[in-house]
Amino acid sequence: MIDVLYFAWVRERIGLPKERVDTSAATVAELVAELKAREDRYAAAFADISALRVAVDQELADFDAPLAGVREVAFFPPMTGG
Amino acid sequence: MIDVLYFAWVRERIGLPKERVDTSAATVAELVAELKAREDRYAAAFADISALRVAVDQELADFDAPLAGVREVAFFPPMTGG
Amino acid sequence: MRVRVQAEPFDYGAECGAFAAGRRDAGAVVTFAGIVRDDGGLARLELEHYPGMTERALRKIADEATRRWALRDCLVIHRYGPMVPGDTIMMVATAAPHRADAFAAAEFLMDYLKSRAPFWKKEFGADGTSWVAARDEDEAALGRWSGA
Amino acid sequence: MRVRVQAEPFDYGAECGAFAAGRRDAGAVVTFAGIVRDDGGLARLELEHYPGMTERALRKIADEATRRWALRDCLVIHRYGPMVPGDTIMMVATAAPHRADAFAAAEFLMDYLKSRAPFWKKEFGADGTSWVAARDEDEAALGRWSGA
Repeated sequence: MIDVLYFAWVRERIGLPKERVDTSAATVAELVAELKAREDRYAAAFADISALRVAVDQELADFDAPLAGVREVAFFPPMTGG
Repeated sequence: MIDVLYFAWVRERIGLPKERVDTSAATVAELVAELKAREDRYAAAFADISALRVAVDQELADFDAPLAGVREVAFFPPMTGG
Repeated sequence: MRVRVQAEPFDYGAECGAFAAGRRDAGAVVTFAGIVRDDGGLARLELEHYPGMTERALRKIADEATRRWALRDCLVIHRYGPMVPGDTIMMVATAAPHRADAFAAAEFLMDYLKSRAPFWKKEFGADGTSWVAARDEDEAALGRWSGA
Repeated sequence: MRVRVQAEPFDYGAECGAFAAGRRDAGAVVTFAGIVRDDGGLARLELEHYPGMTERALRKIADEATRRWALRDCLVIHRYGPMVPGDTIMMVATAAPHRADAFAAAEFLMDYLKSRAPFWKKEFGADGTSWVAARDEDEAALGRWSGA
């Protein structure tokens, strides 16, 4: 089980900020593929991966990052702080 | 007549902050030569021109700057503000 | 080295004064304040963040600045939540013996914080609402630190 | 664009706060404070200046910064007279729509002010008194602005 978090327009498009996902995906990319297959709103949110960033256990990561032992994955658009 | 001002160690070496000088020097360099010829303390203060800066009417200038119409000349070491 | 992430407003002037007060070890203090700018019709801004990761990311950026430059101290404060034009969103402050280090570290903090700390701005204006897009210049700005 | 040359202490925090307060036209404020640093045995400092020329030189530098960058405002305060370690000697502040301009202008102001405004520091320490020598790095720092 992995906590999956969504922020900004990803959160709005999917319609929730957080969910627990029962997955055997080996990488972030595989998790994305599973989520996209679920429903249109997920497919819409993940349509353009290049417009998204991912954090694994609260550290920025690549989409090919492994998920073994990971507790938390977050998806969001490029950051706009400051 | 020109007001000649001295700052920092130039002032200390010459022993006064300001004096009126009756001169017909055409340039700053000629004024320096006149002053150096006066007394040892002037010769000491102006011994190394490369260690000095000059302002003519309160604007930084070169030693070959003309003195025609000038009211005020100041000599001082490189500045250390900030 | 201090990092604060908060919803509450903070007093930029008071923070600058406290940061600089009584330093005898640092000749140079640089501060930056980010202010909500109204370029035409912005009513308010909502700043979303990622609790937990935000603090980690800011601390990591501040640690990196401390490692790269001879800093005596550094401070980052970043707000989240609703804000209106004129509000202070965030600030950084750096203290170093010489000004080159204080300036470079402050710019580094800002460049990284802009593109690597998990904050997202949503604007509410006359034309509706929109998520602020990341600027290419902000991503490009990171490049200048890779050689240091 | 404001320039102040004064013997009296000023409140850096209060100046920062007032400078940034209520801006809706500038998203970025940068400030710099120069503080008397005690690197071993400095008892006090005497800052001499050239009344009249000092204000002209600072105003000229501030005008040049305003000409080069998209500044909404800029402030320079510089003290003269006796100071002790920990005292704030001077400050600059810049406000601009974007941070690159605010940072560049503040660094430009500092670089020029260091080497082109008529101030001289005399240190009084355990080893006697001495005039602070200009640093080659400070003169060299001006070079980076000649292409801009």
